[in-house]
Amino acid sequence: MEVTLLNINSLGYCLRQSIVSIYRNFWLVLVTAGIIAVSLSVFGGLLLIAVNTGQIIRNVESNVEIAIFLYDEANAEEIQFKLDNLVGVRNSTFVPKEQGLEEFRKSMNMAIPLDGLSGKNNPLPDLFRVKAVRAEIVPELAREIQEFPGVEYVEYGEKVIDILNRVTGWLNTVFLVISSLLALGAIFLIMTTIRISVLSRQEEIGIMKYLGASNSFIRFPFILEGMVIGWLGTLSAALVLGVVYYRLVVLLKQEALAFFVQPVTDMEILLPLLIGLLVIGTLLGGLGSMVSIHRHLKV
Amino acid sequence: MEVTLLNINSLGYCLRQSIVSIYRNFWLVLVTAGIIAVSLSVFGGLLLIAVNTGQIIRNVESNVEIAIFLYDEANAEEIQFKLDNLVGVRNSTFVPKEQGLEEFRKSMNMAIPLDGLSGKNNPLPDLFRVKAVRAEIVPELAREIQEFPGVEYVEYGEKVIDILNRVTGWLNTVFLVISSLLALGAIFLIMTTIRISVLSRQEEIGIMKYLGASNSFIRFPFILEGMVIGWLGTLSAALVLGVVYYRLVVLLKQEALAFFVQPVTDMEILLPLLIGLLVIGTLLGGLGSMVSIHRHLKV
Amino acid sequence: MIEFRNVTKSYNNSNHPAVANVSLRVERGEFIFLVGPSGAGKSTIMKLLFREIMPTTGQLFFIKRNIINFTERDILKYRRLIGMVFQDFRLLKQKNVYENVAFALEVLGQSPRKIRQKVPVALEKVGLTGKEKAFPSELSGGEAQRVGIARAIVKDPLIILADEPTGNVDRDNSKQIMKLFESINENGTTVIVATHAWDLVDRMQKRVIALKKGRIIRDEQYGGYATEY
Amino acid sequence: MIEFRNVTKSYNNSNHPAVANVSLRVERGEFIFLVGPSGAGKSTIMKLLFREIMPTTGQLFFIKRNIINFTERDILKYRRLIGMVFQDFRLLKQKNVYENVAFALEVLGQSPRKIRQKVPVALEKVGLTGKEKAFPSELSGGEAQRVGIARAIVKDPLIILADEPTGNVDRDNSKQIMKLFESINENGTTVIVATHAWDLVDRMQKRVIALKKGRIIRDEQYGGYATEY
Ligand SMILES: Nc1ncnc2c1ncn2[C@@H]1O[C@H](COP(=O)(O)OP(=O)(O)OP(=O)(O)O)[C@@H](O)[C@H]1O
Ligand SMILES: Nc1ncnc2c1ncn2[C@@H]1O[C@H](COP(=O)(O)OP(=O)(O)OP(=O)(O)O)[C@@H](O)[C@H]1O
Ligand SMILES: [Mg+2]
Ligand SMILES: [Mg+2]
Repeated sequence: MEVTLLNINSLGYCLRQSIVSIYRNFWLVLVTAGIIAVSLSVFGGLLLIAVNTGQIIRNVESNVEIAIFLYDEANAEEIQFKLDNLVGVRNSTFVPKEQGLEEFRKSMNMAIPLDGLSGKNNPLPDLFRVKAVRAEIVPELAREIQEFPGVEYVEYGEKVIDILNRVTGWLNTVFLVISSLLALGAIFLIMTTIRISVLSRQEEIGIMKYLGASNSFIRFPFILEGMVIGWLGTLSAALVLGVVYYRLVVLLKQEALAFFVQPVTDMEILLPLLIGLLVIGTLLGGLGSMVSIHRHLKV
Repeated sequence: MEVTLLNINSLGYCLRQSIVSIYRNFWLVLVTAGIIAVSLSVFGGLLLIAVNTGQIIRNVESNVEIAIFLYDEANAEEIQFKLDNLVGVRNSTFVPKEQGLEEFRKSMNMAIPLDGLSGKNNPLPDLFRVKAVRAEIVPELAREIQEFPGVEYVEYGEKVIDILNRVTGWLNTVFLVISSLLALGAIFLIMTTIRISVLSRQEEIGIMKYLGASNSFIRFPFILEGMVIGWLGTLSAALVLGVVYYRLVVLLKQEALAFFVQPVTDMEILLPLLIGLLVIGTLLGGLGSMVSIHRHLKV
Repeated sequence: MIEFRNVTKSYNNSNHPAVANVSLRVERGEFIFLVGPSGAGKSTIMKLLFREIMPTTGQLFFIKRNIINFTERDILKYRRLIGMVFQDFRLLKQKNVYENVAFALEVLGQSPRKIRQKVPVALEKVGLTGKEKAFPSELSGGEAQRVGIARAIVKDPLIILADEPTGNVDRDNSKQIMKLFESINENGTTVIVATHAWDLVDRMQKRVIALKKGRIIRDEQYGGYATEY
Repeated sequence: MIEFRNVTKSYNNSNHPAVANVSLRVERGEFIFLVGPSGAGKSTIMKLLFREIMPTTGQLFFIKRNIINFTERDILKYRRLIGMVFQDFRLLKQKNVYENVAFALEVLGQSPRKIRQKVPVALEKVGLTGKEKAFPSELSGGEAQRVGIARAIVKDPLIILADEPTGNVDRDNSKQIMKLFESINENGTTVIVATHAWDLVDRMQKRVIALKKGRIIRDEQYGGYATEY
């Protein structure tokens, strides 16, 4: 009497069984999916915040300017050309000394008479304002430009750049720590939930073993079930996140704030996030089930 | 044969029973406490972030300055006196026109000769720099100072203040939304966990009812157990948060950033947070148990 | 003391009733055997009496009061008067033998001193001295059944309802358990036993109520398991 | 086919062994009754045979192979040869009667067509036709027990181990079940039944092994429940 441990009949049976099981354990399935949904919503929400914070910082960074003060005898056009061809420069503007004086006057107060300083008496130099593509390269860029002939002095918000870089680094660390903790927490939660749900069927698993069921035969429906649960949970999480995020985006767009805080709406960034969540959820459900029933599979 | 539904013997029994039950269900107790710990850690972590963000913003806000430009003939001392007695002013500094020129020269570039503008030729006015206790009152303050005799013009970072106020409002909303969601999620998780743990004893509860046990008699050990579990979970959460936060504080203190991002270490703020968490956790555990067994208590 | 009036019980997903139009009077102090083939409705009658389930139609009285209208509080008080032996034992898995038996007294709010006195006596009566510390999962079938019996008798109930109390117990133990019920009955307790132990039923010559497909087909004052009319 | 060599089984929290130094040979095609008082060790011997538990000391052979050294895969294959009736039924709560019986065949990887043929036959043999859709919680004690029996016989096992298969079943049903085992035995299946049904043991005159406190006190080729030497 030769017996195989798993054949095509068994596979069909397992598949049917998963469906019946989800149907009969409806409530438990719902709760488990709910817990996964909550965990992943929080986690996904954090990711969205991180993505947006990154965007804001990049926004601020890209507004950092390098001011290039020229000698009176400098060739502005040549420098302009050189700047335009310099890697890392986003754009550059020439500010003649007259404009500089005007800006100064404005910044002080219109009512103050500076007429005596116009024309020949203007003590200010011509200058270029340059924006870099990223904040990190500003110091490097400044050093290079300093070497250009005709450039007297290069200045940039050293302090601001410094602070920005530190803040970015700090935020990255914080986000990494928080999201690792959250991820660990979510995994722990999901595993525990599945484990408890398996625990409630411990007896059943035992009986199956007594009837000669192999581990894969017992495991398979559980894993399928876990994957469906994980997938359901993630889908709900994605839905919740999507709706909340969409509302926030609309809200922000209406606010004058929109310019300052531009929410990421790029599908190129958001779609992988969504798909990633779905994959993670499904895997978590499946793997969670697998690990959880492992301890109950001893003969 | 008169029977009372709950007497002193029963109370003693319930108390003993809770302890025995925690001991025998060690694993389940641990998992439940763990889930509460994770939920509350995340929630508490968010609160800490909120508290600190608030502090940073207040920090930035308190550095917003009002510049007060004076007429040449103004009485600086009188204005100084008035400013010192104005509600909402944190401090004020007098900047004579010579110092203003010096600062301007520095901000442009030392190398630029502005010698011709010193003394009588100085086109700049004297001015006061005033810091407010809170950013919101700056516009109000500016309007008041404008009315002082001898004040030609008052200026402040209208844009910065505006942005700060908006950011603060926005962050408050975001934090409110996230923490409400998190709180809901945490409550859901804890309730579910306790419910599942009760579910696994559904049979036992049924048998107790068959033996004539009253609802309070059955409920009491569960609620006590739930409270202990909630309390254990919260304590762990507090411990984890405490250690992580302490490490972060130490790290930040070492960094030069410390000035920019000063973590809140005030026990007056942190202690109520901790106690609040403990109370919430204990109540959650107890109430969670109560609600969860409710559905199993039908005769 | 107990009266069934045209009681019918149909379970939801079943086409014919488990108990059909049963009328029955039980006086205080009676000893009754409930017999009949598997699925005849013996356990259903026990559950109706215990108010674990409600009749679909009909009335059910306990000392002139209709059990059906009992409030939750009434039910609890009523159950405390009854010592029930369940066919599927229903021991508290988390409690050991001693605690399971003691629980019946804790529920009544009896003092720890009284409990410490009574429990060992009950365990002795069913022959389980020495098994106090064992948990239900560590008992043999017959031992578990006897814990259920000890739990029912320990509280000196007004009525004992025993559903198949000797199904997992050997011949000698069965005889002893029946003797135990008999002596408790002699002290005034009403005893109703559902059983397949035909030899004991035959030997004891008590009132026998025979069921078949939910109907009473025989009710003899001094009968056997399968007495012919 | 089966041999116990000085098998002793002591449970952890028990001072005397449940099975003590038992030696025993069972040939292919035998029909054996295991009798003895409650707690004598009958179920323990069944569990040892089924390799649900391991002996504390001693050897246990199945067709010359030592069961104790079985790998997990061996155990599964071994169990598929055995039809076990558990004293506590062990039905799958989440499956209905039909599915519970079918499960024994699903495990063997039999085709849906074959399963649809065999399950109704087995249910008919134990008298449960019409109860296919009921879940274990909706069965009477005897019905649940018979589902367990149907599950054991449906797969045409090499050995049937039945622990107290008639404890909750009435007299007629008990006789019928024993007849069922007898006819299966006549087709070559080895049958071992632990039971308290003394009348059936007496009537059938098969090999009887009597246990007391874990020791074999009698092993007769054609014996009764309590034959004196
Ligand atoms: N919860 C339920 N849901 C549906 N049907 C049920 C339920 N409980 C019992 N039944 C059915 O009602 C009938 C009577 O059951 P009952 O348990 O009263 O029989 P019994 O006389 O105690 O039998 P046994 O001797 O086997 O214990 C049986 O056919 C059974 O299948
Ligand atoms: N898991 C266990 N842990 C500890 N002791 C156990 C365990 N299982 C059984 N025992 C003890 O071992 C002894 C023999 O038990 P076993 O179940 O073999 O008896 P049995 O002959 O089947 O009795 P019954 O006729 O009542 O079913 C009993 O005293 C029992 O209490
Ligand atoms: Mg019954
Ligand atoms: Mg046994």
